[in-house]
Amino acid sequence: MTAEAVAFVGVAVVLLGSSLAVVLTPNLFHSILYLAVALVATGVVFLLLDAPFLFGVQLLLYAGGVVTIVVFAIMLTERLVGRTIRQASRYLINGALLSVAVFAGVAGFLVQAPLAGARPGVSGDLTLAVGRALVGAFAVPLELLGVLLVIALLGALYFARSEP
Amino acid sequence: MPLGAYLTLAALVFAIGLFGVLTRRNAVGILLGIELMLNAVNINLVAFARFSGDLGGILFTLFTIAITVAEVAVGLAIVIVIFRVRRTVEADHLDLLRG
Amino acid sequence: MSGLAPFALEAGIGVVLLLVFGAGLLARGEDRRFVAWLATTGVLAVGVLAMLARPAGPALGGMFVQDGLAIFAKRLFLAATFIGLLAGLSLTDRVFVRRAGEYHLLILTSLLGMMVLASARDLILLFLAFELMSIPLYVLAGFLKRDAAAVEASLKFFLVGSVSSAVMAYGLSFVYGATRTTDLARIAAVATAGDPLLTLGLVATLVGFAFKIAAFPFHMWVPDTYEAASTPFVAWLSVAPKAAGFVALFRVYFEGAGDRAATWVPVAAFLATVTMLAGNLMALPQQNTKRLLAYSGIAQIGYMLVGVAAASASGTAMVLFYLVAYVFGNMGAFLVVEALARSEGSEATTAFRGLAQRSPLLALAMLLFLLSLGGIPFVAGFWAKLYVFWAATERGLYWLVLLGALLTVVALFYYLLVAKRMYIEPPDRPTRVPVAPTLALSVALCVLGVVILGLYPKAVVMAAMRVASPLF
Amino acid sequence: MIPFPVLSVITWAPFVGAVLIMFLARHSPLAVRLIALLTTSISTVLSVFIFVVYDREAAGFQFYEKLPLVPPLGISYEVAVDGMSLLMVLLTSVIIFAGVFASWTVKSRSQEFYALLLALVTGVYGVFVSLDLFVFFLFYELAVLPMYLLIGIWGSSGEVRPRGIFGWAFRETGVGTKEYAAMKLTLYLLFGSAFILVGIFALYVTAGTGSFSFLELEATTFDPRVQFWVFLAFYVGFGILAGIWPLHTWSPDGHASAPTAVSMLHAGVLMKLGAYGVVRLGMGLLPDAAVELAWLVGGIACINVVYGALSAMAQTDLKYVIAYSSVSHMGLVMLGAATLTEAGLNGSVFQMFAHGVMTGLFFALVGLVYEKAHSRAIFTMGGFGRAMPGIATAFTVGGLSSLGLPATSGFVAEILTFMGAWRSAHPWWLVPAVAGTFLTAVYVLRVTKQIFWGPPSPHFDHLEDARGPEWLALVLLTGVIVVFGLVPALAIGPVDTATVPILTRMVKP
Amino acid sequence: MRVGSAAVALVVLGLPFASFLLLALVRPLRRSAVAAATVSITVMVAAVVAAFWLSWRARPLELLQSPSTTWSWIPADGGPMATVGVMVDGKSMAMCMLVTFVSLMVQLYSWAYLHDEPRRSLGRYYAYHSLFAFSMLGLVLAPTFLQMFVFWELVGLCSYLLIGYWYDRPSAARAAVKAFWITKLGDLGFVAGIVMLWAAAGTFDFWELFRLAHTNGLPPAGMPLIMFLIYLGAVGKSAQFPLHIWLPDAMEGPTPVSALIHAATMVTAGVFLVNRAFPLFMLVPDVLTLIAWVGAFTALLAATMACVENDIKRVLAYSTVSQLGYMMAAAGASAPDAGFAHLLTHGVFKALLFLGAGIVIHVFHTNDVFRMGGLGGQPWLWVPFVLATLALAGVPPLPGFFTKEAILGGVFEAHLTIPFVMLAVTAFLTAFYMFRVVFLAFFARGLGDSHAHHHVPPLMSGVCWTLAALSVATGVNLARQMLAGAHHEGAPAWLPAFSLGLAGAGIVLAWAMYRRGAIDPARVATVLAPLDWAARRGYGIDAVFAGLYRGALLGFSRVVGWVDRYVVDGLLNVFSAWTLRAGDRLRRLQTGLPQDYVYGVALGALILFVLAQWRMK
Repeated sequence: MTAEAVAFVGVAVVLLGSSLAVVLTPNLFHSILYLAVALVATGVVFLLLDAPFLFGVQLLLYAGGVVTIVVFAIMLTERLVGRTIRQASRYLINGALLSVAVFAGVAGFLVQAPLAGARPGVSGDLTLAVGRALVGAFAVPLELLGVLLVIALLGALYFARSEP
Repeated sequence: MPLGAYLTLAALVFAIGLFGVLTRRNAVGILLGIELMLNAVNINLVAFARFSGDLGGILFTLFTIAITVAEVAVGLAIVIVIFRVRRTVEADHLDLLRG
Repeated sequence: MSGLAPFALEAGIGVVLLLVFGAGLLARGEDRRFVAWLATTGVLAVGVLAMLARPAGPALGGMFVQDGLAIFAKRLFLAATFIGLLAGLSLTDRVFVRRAGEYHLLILTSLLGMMVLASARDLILLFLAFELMSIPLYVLAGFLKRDAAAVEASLKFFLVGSVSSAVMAYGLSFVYGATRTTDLARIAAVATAGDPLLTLGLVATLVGFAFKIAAFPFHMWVPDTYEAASTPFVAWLSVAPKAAGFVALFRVYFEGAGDRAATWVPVAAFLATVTMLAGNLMALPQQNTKRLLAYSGIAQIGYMLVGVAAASASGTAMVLFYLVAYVFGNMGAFLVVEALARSEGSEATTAFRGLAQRSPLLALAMLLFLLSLGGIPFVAGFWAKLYVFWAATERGLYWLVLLGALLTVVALFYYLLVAKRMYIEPPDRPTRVPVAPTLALSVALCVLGVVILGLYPKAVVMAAMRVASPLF
Repeated sequence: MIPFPVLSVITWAPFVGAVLIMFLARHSPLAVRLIALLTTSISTVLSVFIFVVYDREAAGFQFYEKLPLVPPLGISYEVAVDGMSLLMVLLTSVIIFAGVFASWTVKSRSQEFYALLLALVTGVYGVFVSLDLFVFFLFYELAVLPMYLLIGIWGSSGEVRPRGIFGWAFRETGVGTKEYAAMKLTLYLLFGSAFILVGIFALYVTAGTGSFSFLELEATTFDPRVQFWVFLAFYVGFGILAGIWPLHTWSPDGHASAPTAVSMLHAGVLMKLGAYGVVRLGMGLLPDAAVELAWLVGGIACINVVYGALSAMAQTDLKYVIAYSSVSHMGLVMLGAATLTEAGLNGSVFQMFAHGVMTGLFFALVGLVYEKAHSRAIFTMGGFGRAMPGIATAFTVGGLSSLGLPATSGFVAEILTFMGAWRSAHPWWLVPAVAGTFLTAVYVLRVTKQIFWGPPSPHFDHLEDARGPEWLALVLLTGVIVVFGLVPALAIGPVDTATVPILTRMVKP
Repeated sequence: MRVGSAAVALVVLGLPFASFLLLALVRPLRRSAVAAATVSITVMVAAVVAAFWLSWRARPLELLQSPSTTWSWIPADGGPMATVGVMVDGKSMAMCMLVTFVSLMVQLYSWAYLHDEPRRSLGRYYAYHSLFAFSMLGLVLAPTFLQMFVFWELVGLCSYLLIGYWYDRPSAARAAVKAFWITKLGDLGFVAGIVMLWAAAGTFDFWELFRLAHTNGLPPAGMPLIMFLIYLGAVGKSAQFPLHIWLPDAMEGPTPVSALIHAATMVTAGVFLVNRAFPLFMLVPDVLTLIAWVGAFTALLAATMACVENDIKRVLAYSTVSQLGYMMAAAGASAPDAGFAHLLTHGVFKALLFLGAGIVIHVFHTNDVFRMGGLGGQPWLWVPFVLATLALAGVPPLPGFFTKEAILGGVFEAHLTIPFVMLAVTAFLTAFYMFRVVFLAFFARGLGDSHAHHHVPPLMSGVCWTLAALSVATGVNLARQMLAGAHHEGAPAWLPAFSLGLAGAGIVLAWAMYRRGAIDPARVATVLAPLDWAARRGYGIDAVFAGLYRGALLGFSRVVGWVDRYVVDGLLNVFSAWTLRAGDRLRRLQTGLPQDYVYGVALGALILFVLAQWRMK
């Protein structure tokens, strides 16, 4: 077993474990913390895939941004309701069955797929290439992404603020 | 590790996310499930990008992450507004509209 | 400037967006309806521009393409949006008066998303445009944020939408993985039929489209959202994003796929079958007109999927024609419901009682829309259904056509029930139904569309044929 | 030929009338009627004109007009008549002309009534004259749809008690009301049109000529398997309209609920449209399948004849009796066609005409009786002959035609059908056919006797005979029945020129 | 064989039709009784003249020349499918004379008889009469089976209309319908038969068919069935057992109508049919035998019923049935000419009987023979009736004797012993029941005396005397022929005496019972109680038909009607209800719970995965 494999297994275990915890733990706040773990673990997976830049983005945007928003949301709602929100699960078995079935559906394709291709070497500076692409061919999409973020913000604001 | 391992890992995370969406009663919890699902997409994309040596996947991941954030923002806003109107975030209680 | 030519329409919408944004910022006071007028005029202007637009080559390294299909679709979006906004001008609820800026910004952004989607030939741009189109809709659905039902509908819409887009993104990742490119043109070239990863990817992607076009069983957000959200928005929601969904579907599955497109026949046929069945059957017991139209709309999607199942140039063209017919028929029906709900305070089908004797023209308009939706000759919907069936017959999908045609009968049952309320039952009170001028104008536009297409479908059919044939 | 587009004028004149009525005659009921009368007169006069000038020697399709609509798809507005459609056009004219008079007294919303009625008639004419299958289908739908409103608004409800093991379904569907009848009729017929549509498309696609033209499709020989299925589709689709058993149940309810002129048109002409479709498209385009499936068509027709007559006998509502008699007679029409003989097919087409006029007369009379007596319950009526001798006479003439009494057109049709039946591949068809005429005699005379003869019923007074315009309808229809009964060659001459080519294609030498 | 001019025949045929059209279409004419009667009678006079002219100018027929002239009626590709025209041979000319003459007589008589009728409806009466004359003439002149059937049905129609002339009476309305139904029942066979014959021979034309029969051109296998079916038509129309039940009821019509239609002309159409088609019947000896048996049986059966009947018109009706049986038996015994001769003579004297009966009914206002009598002092009333009775009973030199004797001879010759015996008994019974009527209606004492001097319009008695004179003249003529040696060859010499003896015995018995009182009718009835009981009830045949109609036909129709409404239509409603319910069920999938919607998406995705997997393979 190579070091990479060991690392992969380790990260995978953490990722899957924390993911399961996210969906199973009764305390919503704990869920978020586990989500943060899962997101970080994903970042580590990115590292294993030689994408350190994405690791950073993941850490900043996701683990940082998303988790913070969610925490805010929870705090807000908890403050409004005045007690800790516990969360329960519904129809665990049905959900589990369906999820497993979907996984099996995906796996059914995966096992048939020729995935034997070897991992090519890393060529050049990924970050630089990404940067070039974003101001090059992907400049327009990037603009649109900006519009999207603005409009999402606008929408969120519209909802979140209480009208007089 | 081979590509298959990453894909399987992503598929598992995806399934777990789906499970969360299906089973959590709290709207925020459901959102977390969606996050996991999108996370799996990112693992997939990066793995494919790495194994094919193509930049597209990385860019795709970047966009996905950003879009996810936007989605989460809107989603949480909806949760909050729902909470304000209905005084609950339990999804099971939201059945005014049916049939 | 020639480099910008392909983006002219998007740029136009961008300008309108900025204008609306600016106007919203500068506006003082409670009444901001002039913003709405601004947005409507802007869309009209861009619409006129769209009429002048000519196909241009691909831009952004092939990522964006302004071909015939894109222009056709964009004209459609703009027309639908214009009618929707025009009808929305008559909204007098406080929230629409005060928040006209937000409302129109959201609609315009979504429109921008659609337009980009129609031109997107890159997975990344496609997904981005898809989300750009969808996310504002979630907000718009709950725009009446004091209304418990509206926000609930918004949540459902959001939930189903984001799960679907997650699945779609997951699928796109596999498409990318299987072909090692995000460029649809290259994907079409590289793709080999029967590649498991590609199949998985395309199927999962289909989930996203199926959600957007509201095919069974991805339709479940539709009735709730339609019922709760404001009607002019719903009228628009029921047509424009669906049209966008179909156009994107054509791009991903058909463009350049040639014969391999036929691989999708059984899947599309399956979706068409269940969607037609479920939509028509579930519409039967509805008492709320908007819900009724929602389910009927789902059924309509089923019919369009019959055309998709044909997986041919003519099938695609017929779906495009169907979309045009559907825009006028469905929007018109919703707008009549809006007019009536405004005066009767009810969206139930009983509000239509005796309408023919109260306001004969409004009743006639509604009848025309219903007949169009039902697929009756001499109104647009007839040709739409017929052409779609025709295309499917050419594929040999006789059973699907027969099923579709038989289900039309079921559909007529509930359409005729509304007609019955209007024409056969006596009115509860004799007064005319007042209709705001802008609303009346938009209804009239829809009537025109339905009738003209019904009497002279040739022009649009030919145009659709022209833009669809290069896909194969 | 004649440069004047006579068929188009016949077809569209009523439609123009409908439009004029909608827009010009808002507040004048008399103007509504006059416009209706004028436009239908135009059609009627021209129908008689083409009937007279049709070149019986040359035969084939005449008065041909063609106007390409969508050339790339092979759709064109292509109309012409041959001997068979000629007669059907004449029938339509007779019925609508009489129908306009028969509904002269419609009180509420007469503007819409006449507009819808005229639109419907355009559809009927269109079906009979279209040579392009696509346009044929368009007209077909146009002929079916106005029915819903016509029955729904101006119809009358009956009472049907939910009984039997399916009683629950009766409660759920609201059997008996006019809304139910209207919905049932419309949906059932459109259900049939679904099959027709698929059949037409299948022909179009498999022929590969890229044209919907009947003439071009006729020249194509289709694969037997295609023929088989398409014929079945046509048979079911058109058969529903023709009231074949067991798909006939829309007809009694629909006809009983419909207002007079609509019943007249529907039973008189629209049901013929179904039979016409089977003969024209089914047999004309799919000769091999028609031969192969003749046993089915004829067998079911036999059931129709006997079953319809027995059902008619069991009814206590006058309109239902007439409606079921249509089911029975349409059985004879289909039986004649299924014999695949010259006599049978001529008889079938002639029966379409004969039954159309006869049942039109019947429904006009029932409408009049209802208007005067406000009752349709046969067994409460009696002795009306004293107060309304004209109606009684016309009813008797209709009844006699219905039971196939010689000197009425019904006889000629029946005897030809019998002749065809015995010469067909299934001679036993003669038995139910003949039995049907006896059963018809039983129920028709029973009803006639009950209502018009015998001592006057105590439930009714102030009865009066038909008046003014109503007379016109009765005299016209009665006259047609007798004249064509005495001189059948008037109709059979041209019909024969149309049926023989169909037969020669089916029964190859 | 002789043939008449087709043109003149058409005139004979066309005159009454023109009169009918005039009366039917010209309303003032119809509403004015005098004008209507004048038109009808005038036209009839012309028709009589034309008919006699037709016969007078007839010329001998060349060998193998067709006596018919035809025109196309129903066209077809290879020549007409059916033709119409006239066939003017000896039979049809004789019938023309009979029909027109009796029609004229009856129309004249009716004018007086129906004098009390509402004037408005008399026009209708005469219109029907004209129509009847036209139809009957068309029937006898028909050169084809199909045309014969056409007129056959038309005379049925006239019969229906005239029986129901007094439609206010429930019994009349019912009798009219019954007559139509029962004859129609026979006509089913007729029409089926001619259709089958057409299919076999390719023509309806008598002359063609005879030629084919002559040259063995007809398939022998189907002929018995075909001819039997055609015979069924005659059974219905000529009131043969078991379809005879309509004729007594038909007496609900006005008496002149009974005289014309239900005695002299229409009911003999069946006999005429068998005669007309005799060359075809000759091909099927079995059917002929059947005809003879049925005829003889009918004759006997009807005679027994006549013996116990009190209604004078019904007695005459049974007697008609009985005599029709005679005629049929003759045809069945291959002696059609005898039957035809009887038809002609019977036509005259039976019409006379009815018209005479009409006079007594007119006098007594009742049909019941037991409430009549006392007319012995008024011979101008009873002489024609008694003459006709004697003719019917078979007393020479009246015509009935000769024609009846010829029939008996023919049957005897054909070695149909049992039918012969039945017919002989019938001859005896005929004399008996007819004289029973004579003695009761005219010569009984007491009851009717008060009406004895009732005025009888001279027109009525004049018509009766005319007919009586004609009858006697015919008889004398026949007697002359017989004496001149035209006696039927081969018949036994004792037959005339035997026949006369039977008649005499019947008369004597009637005299003894009803005039002299030597035998008490009640005692006879007790002795023959079962027979009496059954005969009074028409042997239950009516009841059987009524039972079949009510129980089988109406009952079954109710079942079918129920099945149609509640099963066939019920199933449709079930499908509709199921569709609605399916919609409702499906609608419940839409639970309103957000996550259930996600289930939808996930399941949908899963189904698509599976579908795609399956397609990939």
